[in-house]
This record gives sequence, structure tokens and C-alpha cells, in this order.
Amino acid sequence: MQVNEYKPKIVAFCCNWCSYAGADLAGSNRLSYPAEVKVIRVPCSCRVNPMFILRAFQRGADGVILCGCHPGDCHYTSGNYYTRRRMALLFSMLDYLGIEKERTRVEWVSAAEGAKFAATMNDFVQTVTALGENKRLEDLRCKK
Amino acid sequence: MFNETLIPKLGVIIDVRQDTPDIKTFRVVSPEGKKLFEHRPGQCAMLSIPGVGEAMFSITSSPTNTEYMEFSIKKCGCVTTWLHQAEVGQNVTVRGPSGNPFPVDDVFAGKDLLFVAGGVGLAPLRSVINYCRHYRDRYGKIDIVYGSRSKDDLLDYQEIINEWATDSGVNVHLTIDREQEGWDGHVGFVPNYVKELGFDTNKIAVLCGPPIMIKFTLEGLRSLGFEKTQVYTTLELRMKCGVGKCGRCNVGSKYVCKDGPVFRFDELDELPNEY
Amino acid sequence: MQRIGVFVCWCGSNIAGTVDVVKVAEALKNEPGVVHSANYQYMCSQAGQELIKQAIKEHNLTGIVVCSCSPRMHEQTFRKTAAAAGLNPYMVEIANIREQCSWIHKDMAEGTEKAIVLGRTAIAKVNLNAPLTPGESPVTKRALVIGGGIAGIQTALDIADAGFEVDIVEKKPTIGGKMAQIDKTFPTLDCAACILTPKMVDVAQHEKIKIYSYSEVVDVKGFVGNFDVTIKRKARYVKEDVCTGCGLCTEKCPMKKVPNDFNLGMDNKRAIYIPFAQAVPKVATIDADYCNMLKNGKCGVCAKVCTANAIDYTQKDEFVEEKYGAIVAATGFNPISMDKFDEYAYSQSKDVITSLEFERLMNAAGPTAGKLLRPSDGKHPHTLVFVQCVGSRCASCAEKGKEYCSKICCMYTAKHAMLTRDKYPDTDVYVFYIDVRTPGKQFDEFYRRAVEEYGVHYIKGMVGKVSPEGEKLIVQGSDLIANKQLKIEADLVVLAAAIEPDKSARPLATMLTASMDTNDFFTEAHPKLRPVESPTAGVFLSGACQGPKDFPETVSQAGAAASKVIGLLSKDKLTGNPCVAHSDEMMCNGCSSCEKVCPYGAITYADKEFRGPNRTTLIRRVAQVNEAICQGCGCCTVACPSGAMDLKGFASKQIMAEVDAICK
Amino acid sequence: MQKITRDALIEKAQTLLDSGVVTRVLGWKKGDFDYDVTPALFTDIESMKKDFVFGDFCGANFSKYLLKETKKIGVEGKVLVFLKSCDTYSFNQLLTEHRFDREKVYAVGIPCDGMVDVNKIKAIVGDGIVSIDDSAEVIKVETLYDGVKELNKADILLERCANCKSRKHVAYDELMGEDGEVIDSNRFDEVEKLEKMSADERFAFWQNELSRCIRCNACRDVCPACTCEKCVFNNPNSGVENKAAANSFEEQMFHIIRAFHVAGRCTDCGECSRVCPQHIPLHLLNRKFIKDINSFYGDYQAGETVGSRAPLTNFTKEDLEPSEAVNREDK
Amino acid sequence: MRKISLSNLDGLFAKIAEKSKLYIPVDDNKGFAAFKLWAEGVKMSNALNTVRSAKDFFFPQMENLMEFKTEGKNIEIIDIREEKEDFVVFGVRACDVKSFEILDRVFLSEPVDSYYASRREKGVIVSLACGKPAETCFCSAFGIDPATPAGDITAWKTETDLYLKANTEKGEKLLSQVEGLTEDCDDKAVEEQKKAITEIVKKLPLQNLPLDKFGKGKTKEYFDSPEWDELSSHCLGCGTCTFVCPTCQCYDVKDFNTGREVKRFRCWDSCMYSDFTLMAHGNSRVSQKERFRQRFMHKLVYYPDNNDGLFSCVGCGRCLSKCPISMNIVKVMKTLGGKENV
Repeated sequence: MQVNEYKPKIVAFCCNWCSYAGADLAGSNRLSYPAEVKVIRVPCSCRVNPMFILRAFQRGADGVILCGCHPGDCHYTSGNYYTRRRMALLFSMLDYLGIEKERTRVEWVSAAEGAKFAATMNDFVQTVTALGENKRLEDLRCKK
Repeated sequence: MFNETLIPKLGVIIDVRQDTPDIKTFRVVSPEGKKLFEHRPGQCAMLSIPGVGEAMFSITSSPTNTEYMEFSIKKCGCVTTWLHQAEVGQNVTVRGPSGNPFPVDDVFAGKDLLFVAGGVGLAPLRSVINYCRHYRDRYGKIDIVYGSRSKDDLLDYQEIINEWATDSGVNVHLTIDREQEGWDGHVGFVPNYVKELGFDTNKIAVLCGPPIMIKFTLEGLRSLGFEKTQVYTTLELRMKCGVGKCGRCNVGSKYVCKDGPVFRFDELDELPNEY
Repeated sequence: MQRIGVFVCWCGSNIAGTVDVVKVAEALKNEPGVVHSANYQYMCSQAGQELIKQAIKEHNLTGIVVCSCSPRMHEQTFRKTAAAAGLNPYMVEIANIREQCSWIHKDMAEGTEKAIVLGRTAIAKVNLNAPLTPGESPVTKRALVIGGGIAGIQTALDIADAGFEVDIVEKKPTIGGKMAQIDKTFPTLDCAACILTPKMVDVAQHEKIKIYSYSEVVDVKGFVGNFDVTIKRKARYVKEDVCTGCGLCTEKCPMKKVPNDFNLGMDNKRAIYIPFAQAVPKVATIDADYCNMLKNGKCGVCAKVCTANAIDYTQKDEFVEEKYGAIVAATGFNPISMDKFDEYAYSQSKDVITSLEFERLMNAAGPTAGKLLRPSDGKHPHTLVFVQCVGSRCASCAEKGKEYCSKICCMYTAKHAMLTRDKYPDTDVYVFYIDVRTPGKQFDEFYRRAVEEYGVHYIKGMVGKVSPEGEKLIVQGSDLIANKQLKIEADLVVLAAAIEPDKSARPLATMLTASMDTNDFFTEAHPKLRPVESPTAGVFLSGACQGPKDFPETVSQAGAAASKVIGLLSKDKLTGNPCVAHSDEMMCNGCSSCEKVCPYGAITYADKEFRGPNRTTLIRRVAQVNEAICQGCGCCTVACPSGAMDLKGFASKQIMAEVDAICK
Repeated sequence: MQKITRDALIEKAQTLLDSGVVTRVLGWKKGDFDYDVTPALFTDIESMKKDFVFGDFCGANFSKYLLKETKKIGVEGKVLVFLKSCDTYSFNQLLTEHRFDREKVYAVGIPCDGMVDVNKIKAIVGDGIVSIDDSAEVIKVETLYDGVKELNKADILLERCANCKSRKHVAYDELMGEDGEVIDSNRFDEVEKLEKMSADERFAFWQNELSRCIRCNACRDVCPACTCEKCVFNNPNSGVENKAAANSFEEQMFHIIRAFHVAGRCTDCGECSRVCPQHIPLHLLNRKFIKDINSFYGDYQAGETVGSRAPLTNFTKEDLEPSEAVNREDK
Repeated sequence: MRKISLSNLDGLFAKIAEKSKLYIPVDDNKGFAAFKLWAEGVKMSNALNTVRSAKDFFFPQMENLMEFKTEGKNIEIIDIREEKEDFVVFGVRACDVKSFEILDRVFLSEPVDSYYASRREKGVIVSLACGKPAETCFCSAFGIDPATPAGDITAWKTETDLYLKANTEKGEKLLSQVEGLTEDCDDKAVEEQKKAITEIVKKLPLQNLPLDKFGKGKTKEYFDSPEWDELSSHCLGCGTCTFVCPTCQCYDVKDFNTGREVKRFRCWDSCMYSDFTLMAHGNSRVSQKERFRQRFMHKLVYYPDNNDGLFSCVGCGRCLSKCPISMNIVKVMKTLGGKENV
């Protein structure tokens, strides 16, 4: 095994009703995706504050992905619509500040889409790995 | 590189005592089990838990105690809340001593002393009281008036009853704010009690407690004929550095952490009313 | 500082196969707050749970982390375990090391490392957990049904039959709604009145049901289990409890030219009227816009003839305040106005009518006593043209009509065509359609009978124009299958007007803080899983106010809504989800951002007094969360810029601690 | 546009004070130089006649002062505030957010043809300004070292005035002079220029700008949208509290979060950039959000009306996806 | 007195930079100056002064003090102080040089602040006379001579040359390091410049501040002045004045938990901030008025009280040009000090 192989840190926020269940389904179906992805369960994607995303980057995350129910399917009827607006604006701002836009992503994953969850995570990890370490939103104090 | 006052010493909590429902007394020593540093009665120290914060507390044990230091701490902010859930063996950091002590060896020497405290206000006075009790022959008569909301809120109750009250020449006057079952002592607010007790003015008085108690006790003492030059108190303000540099604990030109916390009332009169 | 116990589950080999559970338990021992760490084959088993209970007692634990399967699987189990040992159930967190770790990773080292991180993350969260207690609120055991159509009637009957009191508020003088105006029902062709009126009588006679007819809901306050509703009882100038419904006044009233809205204005009624013979309550009502006595103080005939002394010209609108535990919206539908469809000459010719008007023409109690006669000249029509989708499926003409399919038109048009041909075999009946949609039991068979047995001419195509020419109506349309233009000289044109929610629904939704879609249909709490509930707790949806429906669908939804209401009212107390939003009033500045994004209307504002500097009192507007309504999505927490709004159980600090633990 | 004069404002104030419509006046007080006017509260006409000034340096947005002024305890009557067109947008936005009691304010709209940036003057004439005569379109500046110089007002306008979005007053009790129009300004040009850069260039640009930040909070404290009781950056429990930026992350964090918190609420009043002691073009952050909101969700001007629903507290089912937002050609 | 042709300024800088880090005022893209590390090609600003003061060199806005590692109940205290490098700050104006004396009295008084002291020890200050003071300058009101600034070395810049004169041992040492580049000279040109500056200073508008009204022992006189209400009424409570001020030295000590260790750092704080004196059970300075008053009373009364009458203001004028609402110490002094004259 290669020792120096770069492994990104990925934080995935998943809503309890769709995406977290989708992640569970991926597990039940033994669909593998890289261990670098760690899921944080939130009631709804709309619970995710931009501050959480910045916090993750500060603490050393290389990529942050937000998963919620498909628009229209929100357990709380409208939460993900707000998420969509908030993240569209936030990501656009990060891009505007010159931060790689590939480091952040929003994906809608339903409870039935275990395969999509795994595929999304595989793809995201691949993308972030290609980008390399997060340098533009890092807090050196938190790095080893 | 020379010593830096901002860098604390390591302390270990070796005993936690629940004094009242919201006050605990912590006994702190160095990791080697020794007393961390010497202090004078009335001085303070900064305790801190890294990541939680640092705060200033009176050293409540007497300087004559050579084994350890004690801090009586009321739960109110985030450092104190954290400390209240700490257990024996917990490390803390300690900086000090800070500030000026009570003038126990000159001004107080040979005099009758009156200590008036309310609630957790006994904490800063405990070190002076025990110091004066330790050197009992250096001082005249000692009166202690102490009051709290209820019997349960009296700090160091056992020590007061079993040790202070039994000393010769020491008179303890306890009071609580409201009648309570199992309490046959005095009931009423401290300032009134002080007036009722009607002390002679040939003594030094030391006050510590909530601002409202201080205000009315001082008025009471004045009506008994005390001069402001005879009355001392200790102040508490937001502190950070403890060495008079960070700029926040000043009252006028005086820094509480450096020039205080002990002030005489005539000195306070010279300062603006911003404490 | 918490005293946390960590319990790592093997799940047989499900977890232990790719995660070194012993190592995980060992590694997590050193995390902040952890005082006990154990592993066991099946934590969810009786023995495993016992292990946890014992540890709670033995180590005086204040928090628990179970590293096991998904919280969606056993979070409840372990919460109950904790509760059984005297620990607050919300001091339990699950680290999902099965579905999100052991099952997806093959490498033992990798799986173990990740499991440790997931465990650490859960520990970081528990360190900031606080015991939570679900709020409780009492339930007023009475329901309000708004709308007295078939949906409202069915819902009310079902609730009342379960033993709960129900009030129906109906804005018209009688309940019955649209169904009372309908002649026959598809696909069975039984008489609408015959199946509806017995139900109306049931309602009237039911001891648990109270009808507020000729009334409207004007204010709703409160929340699930505890609504305070103000009902306006419009003055009908007839004492409802005195009137016997004999109908004498309606015959003697000299004001004869009052358009009869029950027959859609196709005939007249008197200024004092009973809408139809089977009306419930069967009480007369005076139309104040036409009554001479009320307008000019001259007449008083009805009072004179009324033997029961029921007439009261001085009656005023009354306001009644009632408490309810649940509210059902059953406000129904209306055909859209044909004003914008002048190409069909609706306003130019009396012989262009809507399908609902056609129902009245065919109805024995209608303006023509059931004879099919042209409204213009009372002659028998020979050529009838039915136009489908008038204002429905108007994707490109949204400003005129509706984008959605009105769902019922295909079937009732088939019914109309069939009944026409059945009663009047001398007629030619044409139906212009875009598609014929017949997904329902016996629906397609019904439609085919119309075509095959009754010889109705179905033409796939649109009608471009209807122009009156003399006595005839020239219908120009296209036949898409034959690919040719058609011109039909018709005697009567019937428009299948799209249906839309009743106009009263929008203000009602605002009062109920229930959400609506862009078409003003009520939104359901979940389109698939909670179709009869509104997102606002305690508000339920019955019938066409939620979307176009036919009778069977309406009745089944009405029953479903009733069962939800019964479920709610059968509880003495409502236990909430304790993971709800909470506003820190010291930080809130009352900007209303949170309120705007709350899908449940759980946030209200109050002016509260705060201590200001120098012993002053400041009054500030602050947000308050009604825990009984809040569902805990957390949308408000992000809308709030100051962070005054936080979510219990998923607090910002907790989530950030999880982030930190993962990234560490 | 006719220029409003100091005397006209004093006269207006006098009328309103005399008739009892208002009891006090928010205005500008002259300073030691011709350009350092200070906001002040006047309670009588004599002090106004003595100290009140109005001219090209009265850029400060007074709408936020209404929060404090209308909450004063024991003070009777209304406060008179003069609002430039841009101020009226902030005024409305604050009303939308229930931040002050409209009943306690008498707002007089005043025409404005742009305010002047003293830093731009100094950049041209250098230090040692003795006097500035701003009574005409050509502004005369006298310095210790260089005598009198004449400057075109257009060249020395505050950034926000050079890119004025509206001369229309959207809120007032009374308007002095004629109302202007909403202007189809070029205010997004700078944003577009940045958008056209590569990510690396943008990153370098912002690093250079933000690294100057001294976290004095002037941008926040002057901002009419920043009216939190306790800012997250002051709150030890928020998880983002910080007093001084330790590194570029914290610099970015502060400005991203601040811009996000005012997104959809920012009226583009430009005060943040005006007061920044380090001349960081903070408006370019806010304008980015405004521009994105306009292009993603349709034109929206915060403060145009009272009670409007901000874009971030609203949605449509057809909103674009975040991935589309960052990959848009026209963004 | 030594001199060097301005054309060889880069040579001088290069020479200094050989031995120690050299910081000079440099213009940014908008023409505002800041001290930057000199390197080949970095040009000195012609601006009168930097936006930030020079106090950063000894009292940086943020610095880590120590670290802690915690595990279970145990805490480990790690002293992270290390030997500082030598550095030279070139082009410090008279006002900022004076500010070091004011800061010294705080940080170097017992108990000495070792973080400050170690930087102070390693830093060499080359001051620069102010050829063209601005209208906001009022250093001379505090007895500071912009024509002859203090510092380890004083420099004067004429059209053609830079004149250097060492004032301290540190200065001598630095001058000898660059001896080869400079030449001995008389002080004629310098004296001329001094005279010119003195003439200009006389014309500056803010020279005659009522300083005699302030200073030691004036607490009672001003503390309860009704003027504070109006002066502070529109203060935004931001930290601009304190952060651009060369003498403001209040700081906060905070902890940052990286997840692995706790870094205790100090950073500038402002007495203008509402949380400056906030405690769990209240705030001794409840409103902006008290905070505003504290700042100016400290500069004009409290500090002089504790420091032999020395004011804690050097008249640099930064707060005059940077305050968002143009409120500043001059207005405070004129309002409070002038009240008897009215």
C-alpha cells in the first residue's frame, strides 16, 4: 500500500429523511464508496448553515457535499428549496473569491437512490482528490 | 527567556466541596502536591481551563495555610460552570497572585476588626479572617457579620460554627434574609443587622458582598460614626491580563487587578463611579 | 463535562467483519468525556441493552454513544434503553458504523479507522447534548370542518360517528355543495341527490354535528389541538331555530326576479328562498340585496305570512368563538369564469353553457324540470357540441386558464353525451377532445359505451371558434385524426370549464398558515405519504380543495382526513418532538426572516420587555416558537443571521463539533 | 437637479419644529475641516443655525440611527430625518424588518446629486487641505502646499454615488425638490470584471484586499442591514466568534458570512466601503450577491418596498441548482 | 550626520536587509501605505504616513502566547516563546516613534510583558522627518517635533538625499553597518528642512488644542461632564479609532481549540466594543457613552495620571481621517476643554 497517497477529507451533510436513508441503502446494498466520506446527519438540508461549511474547510476538510431530498420531495415540504437558493449563492460567492468551485456540491439523493449516493460520493471524492489539498480556505492552525 | 506573567502554572484540583447549592470550594495544589505560590490576604488568582477561558477569583484560603490554596466559586459564567462539573484530579492553570492585599500587617495590626459579608462575598474575606485568627494576638476583637439568602446559602458554615465562633475574642453574627425552618438565628438583611448590632467606631471594617449590600452597610456604618478611611472593600470587574495592561478593569486611573482589588472607601471616593 | 459510555456493536460479523470493534472501543476510551467503553456482539439484543443499562447505573453515565447500525434502525431502541435506566433518551447518539462503514468498506484497517472517526464524532456531539423533554399540550376534542359539500359532509359524519363533536361551517344557506347541483354520477349513473340527501339528513340529525350554515370562518388562532376559531354567522333575517321550512314565504314574496344561483342564474327565485327542497338546514334565507323590506323598509309580506314568526328584519351578523382540536379544510371547487374564453361565445349566446349549467338543465329539479331545452328559446336542441378542456391543460395559455388537468371533465362529458343520447335519440352529439382520460374503475368502459352504444361523435381536436348565426351556433374546429377543418351547426354548446379552488380557500389558508400551491390548491404535508394532512399540524384536507377529484375520490379522501382527525382527537395530550427550534430572546431582533421560511407557521412574534442599561426597560419584538407546531426542520436557524434561532438536538454547536471531530 | 441648500433644510426643520411635528432633528454638524462632518441630533433651531451643515460630504446614511433614536425612553415626539434617495431604501428595509417605529419618524426626502469622497480629493491634491468650497459643480480645494485646485465633482464622487442606482425616493413623509428616477447604472461592471478573471486571479485579488482588513467592524457597525442584537462574530457561542483575524481564513470567513447574512437585505448603500479604513471594496461582495440574486431569481431591490419577501426567504420550484449557479456563463 | 543619495536608496535597503529584516512603508494598489517587508524592487511610499500605525511591530494585532494540550483531566502547558529576529523599521514618523514610549510605559513596566519586550529589544527604529504634514496632524500639540523625530536613527529626506543621524547605540550600530554607502555631511540641508517644517507646522489648523485643560488629576472634572452624551451619541462602537491608533494597547486573551491543542492568543481589543467589560452578571460600562468616555479619559486623564502627565495621544491624526462618523479626540478636547471659554 502506498503511504503517501493523498486522501482528501470529505464532509457530507445528509438530510435524515432522504439522503441519509439513501446512504444507508447504499450500505445495505454493499455499494462501496471511499472511506474519506464522513456523513453528518441533519434533519433537513436546510439545517445546514454556510458557517458549517466554512467551518469544515477551516478544520481541514477538502470538500463538502450537501445531500437532501429532491426538490418537491422535502419531508418538510420546502426546506430543500431554501437550501438550493442558499447554496447557489454561497457557492457562487466562494467561486467569486477564487475558491475552487469543485470543492462544494449539492446533490439530491432520495431514500431509494443508494446507488446514486455511492456514485455521487465516488465521483466527488475523485474530483476533490484531483484538486488536491484545500489551500484557499485553510486555517493553518488546524493543520497537522 | 524571562518569566512571563501571562503564562500560568499548572494546578491540580485535589478536593471539591459543595458549600451551597451554587458555590463550590476547590482546593488546588501543584502537580507535586505543594502550594503553588505564596499570597497575601485579599489577593486573587486567575484560574483557567484551556479552551474554556480564564477568570479571576479570590484566594479564599489563608496565606498561613502552607499546603494548598482554596477558591470558593459561584456558578455564573462559562468558566465557573465548567469548574462546577470538574472532578478531583482535574488540572487547571493558575496565575497569580494578583493585586494588592489588605493591609493586615500595618493598618489592621492591633486594631479591632469588623468583617461584614453577604453571600459569596465571604469568599474574599475568608483569607483575611483566617489570617487574623491565625495571628490572633496581633489584633483586637474580631466581629464577623455574615448573611445570605438562606441557611443553605451560607458559605463555610461548618468552619464558621466550629472554628470561627469558638475562637476567643471572635464574635460571629449570622443572619439570613427570610425565616426558615431549622434556623433560630437572626433573620434580616445584613445592613440592618449591622446597624442593630451597633458597633463602636474604634475599629477597621471590611465589607464584601453584592453592591446593594455594600451601599447600605456603608451608610449604616457611617451613621454609627465610622469614617470612610476606616472601611475597606474589594472590587470585582472584568479582567483579562491581571497585570494592569489589557486595559479593561480600570476605574478611573486605577486598575482593579493591579491597584485593587482592595480599596478603602475614601480612595473609592476619588474614583469615578464606574464599578 | 459529560460522563459518556461508548458501546460498540459487532452486529455479529456485519460490523466485526470489517471493523476491529475491540480496537474501536479501545480508541474511543480516550475521547473527551468518555468514562466507559465496551463492545458486544449484539447491542440491540436484550443482553446488549442490559449491558447498557448496567453501565449507565454503574458509571453514572450522562450520555451514551452506540456504535452500531443506522440510527434509522435502532435509535429508538437505544433511547428506550437509556430511558429505562433513568437517562434522558435524548442523551443517546448513534455512530452508524454498519451501513455507512462496515458494509461499504472491505479493508479492515480502513473500516476501523473510519469507525473510530464516526464514534469520535458522535461523542463530540453527545458532549454537547442536553436532556430534552417533549412538550405536551392538551387536545380540544372537537373538530371543525370548513365546507359543507360532500367532502365536508363525509368527513364530519366519520368523525362524529367515532364519537367526537364536529362543527361544519358552510358559507351557503345549505350544505350539499356541488353534488347537490349534479344530476347523475358517472360511471354508475345513479342519481346524485339520491345518494347525497340521505347523508345530509344524517348530518342534520347527528347529535355530535352542529351546522353553521350561511357562515364563514373569519379568524383562526392557536395550534394543533388548540385552535381558537371565530365564525361569522351572516344575518339571514330568519330565525333558524324557529323557521319550519314550510316555504310559504318563498311563494308569497313579491320580489320574483332574483337570479337563482342554485340553478346558476338560469331561472329566478324570490328574495326569500330555500335553495332547494332537500336543503339542510331547511330554513329560509332573505337575500338582502333584493329584499324590499331590508332595502326600503316597505313590504314585510314574509313576516306577515310566516305563522312561526321566524322572520327578523333586524338580525345582524353574529360572531361565534369556538375551540377546536383539529380543522379540516373542505372548501371545494368552482368552474372557472368563462370571461376570458370569448372564442366560445359564452357571453354572446345563452345557448353556450358550462357543463355545470348543463347538469341543472338535465336535473328534474332544475330550471327546465329536467327537460333539455335551449336557455335562449326553450326549444329542444338537436345538435349538441361538447368542448373539452376549456381552460384546463392550458400550458401555453396560463393567463387564461389553468395548467393542470381538471380530471373530472372527460368522464362527466361522456356522461352528459350518453344521457343526452339516451333520453333524446334524435340528437347528434359531438365531443371535441384533446385526449380522453379514463383511468378509473369502469371509466374506460363507460366512455366506450358512449361512443359505441350511444353513437356519440368523439372528435380529437380543438374548437377554434363558436359564432352565433341566427338560431344556430357555428362551431368551427379541427379534426386532427381526419386532418380536416370542421364546421358544425349546433343548437347547444357545452363547455367543460376547468375547475379551480373556491375563492375562499386563499384567505382561509392564510388564517390557517397552511400552504398553497400556485393554483391555490392546498399543499399536502407530503405528496405521497401524508396526502390528507396540511403541513400545518392539526389542519387536514378533504376533497377538491387539495386538487381536482371525482366523488369516489373525494369521499375516500374525506374518510382518510376524518381518520387522521380521529387519531388526533383520541389523544388526551399531544406529545411533541422535542427536537424543535428555540429562539434566544436575548439575541433575537425580530426581523421576521425565520417566520418567512417556516413551513408550519410555528413562529410568532411578541413584544417583550427587557432590562436595559441604567434600570430602563426596553421593549423588543422577539420570535417565539410554538413547540407544538414546530416539526424541527431547522430552516429558521439558517435564515436567522444572529444565530438567535437554534434547533434542539441538532444545535449549531453540536453540528460544528461533529464537523471538527470528522476533520480532526 | 437643483441643489438643496443648508438654509432650505434649516428652514424645513424650523417649520417642523415650530409646528410640533417633530421634536428633534438628525443632521450633520460641521467639524474642524470642511469635510469632517459628524452626525448630530439637534433639538432647537438655534443650535442648527450655528452648527448644522449640508454639503457634498454628508454621505453618512442616517437610517440606522433611527433604531436608537426611536427607542429612546421618555423622549416625546417624532424625529426628523433627511433621507437621500439611497437612504430611503435602507429606511424601507429596516421597516420591513420591524427595526423601528415608523410613527416616531418624520422623513423628509432630499434630492442628491452624489456625495464626495475626501479620499479621492486627497489622492489628487495631496495632504494639507485648508479649505474646500463645494458650493458649485467645480469643487475648489486649497492646500497648504499647492494653492487652490479645481476638481470636477464627477471625478471625486463616492464610489456608490458614481454608480448611483436610484435617485428615486422610495419612502418619505415629505419630499423636497423633485424626485429622481431609478438609474440603470453600471454598478455591476466591477463585479463582472472579477467574474471574467480566472479563479487564481480572483483569489489573488481578494487575498490582497482582504489581507488589509483590521477587523475594526466599521463595515458591520455602520451597515443598516447589520442590526443583530448580538453579532455572531461577537458571540462566544456562535462558533465563529473572533476579534482579530488570525489568518486569511478568518479574514475570508468574516466577510463571506457577513455578506451572506445581509444577502437579499443589502440595499447596496455602499456605507461599508465608505467607512472601511483600509479601503477594501466590500461593496463588491455585496454586489456579487445582488447581481446573482437578480440573475438567478429575477430582479430584486431590497428596500424598494416595505414588507417584501427577501430572496433568501423565498423560493420557486424552478430555481436553478447550485451547480448551475457556479457554472453559468453569464454569472 | 551621514547622507546618501536618494538614487542609492535601494542599495541602502539592500545593505540593511542583509543582516536583518527591513520594513518600509509601501503603497498598495490604491495608494495607501503600509509597512511591508522590503525586498528587491519594493519601493518606498511617499505617503505621509501608513494607515496602520507602527505599533504592530511590537504589539501585533494577534499573537500566540502559549499552547495547551489536554487529555482527560490532564493539561500540559507549552511555552512557545522563541528568540525573535532582528529587524529594522524604516520611515517611522515622529508621532509613531513617540507612541513607542507610551506603549513601553505599559508593557515594560513591572511585570514586564516578555512578548513585547523581546520584539522591542530586537527592533531598530529609523524615523523620518515629516516634510509635508497634513491638516490632520497635531503632534506638535503634544510637544512632538515632526522635524526632529526620535528613534534609533533619525532620517530626513530632501529632494536629492537622505540624511541619517544616530540617536542610540542601536542606531550607531546600524549606521556603521551601512557606513560604506553613506558619506559624512554637515547638517545645513537638514536644518533648512527643519526650519521649513517648523514654519508649516505653525500653519496647521490643529496646533492650539487646550491641552492644559487635561492631564493628571482631572478625572472628577470631566467624568460627569454632560458633553459626553452628545459627543458619544452617534458613535458606532466600531474599533476603527482604536485599531488605527498608535497608542491604543488594550488587548484580549482568547483560546482557540484546533482540535489537537488549545492555542492561547492575544489580540487587539477595543474599549469601544460593547463586550469589552462584559461579565457573566453585567457590564460596568453599560452604554456607548461610558465606553466612549473611557477611551478619551484614558488618553487625556487616566494615562497621564499613571505616567507623570504624559498624554496617551501623539496627534498622528489617523482617527481624524478614519472614523466613520468623523468623531475624534480633537473634537472631544475642543468640546470639553473649550467649555469654560465659551
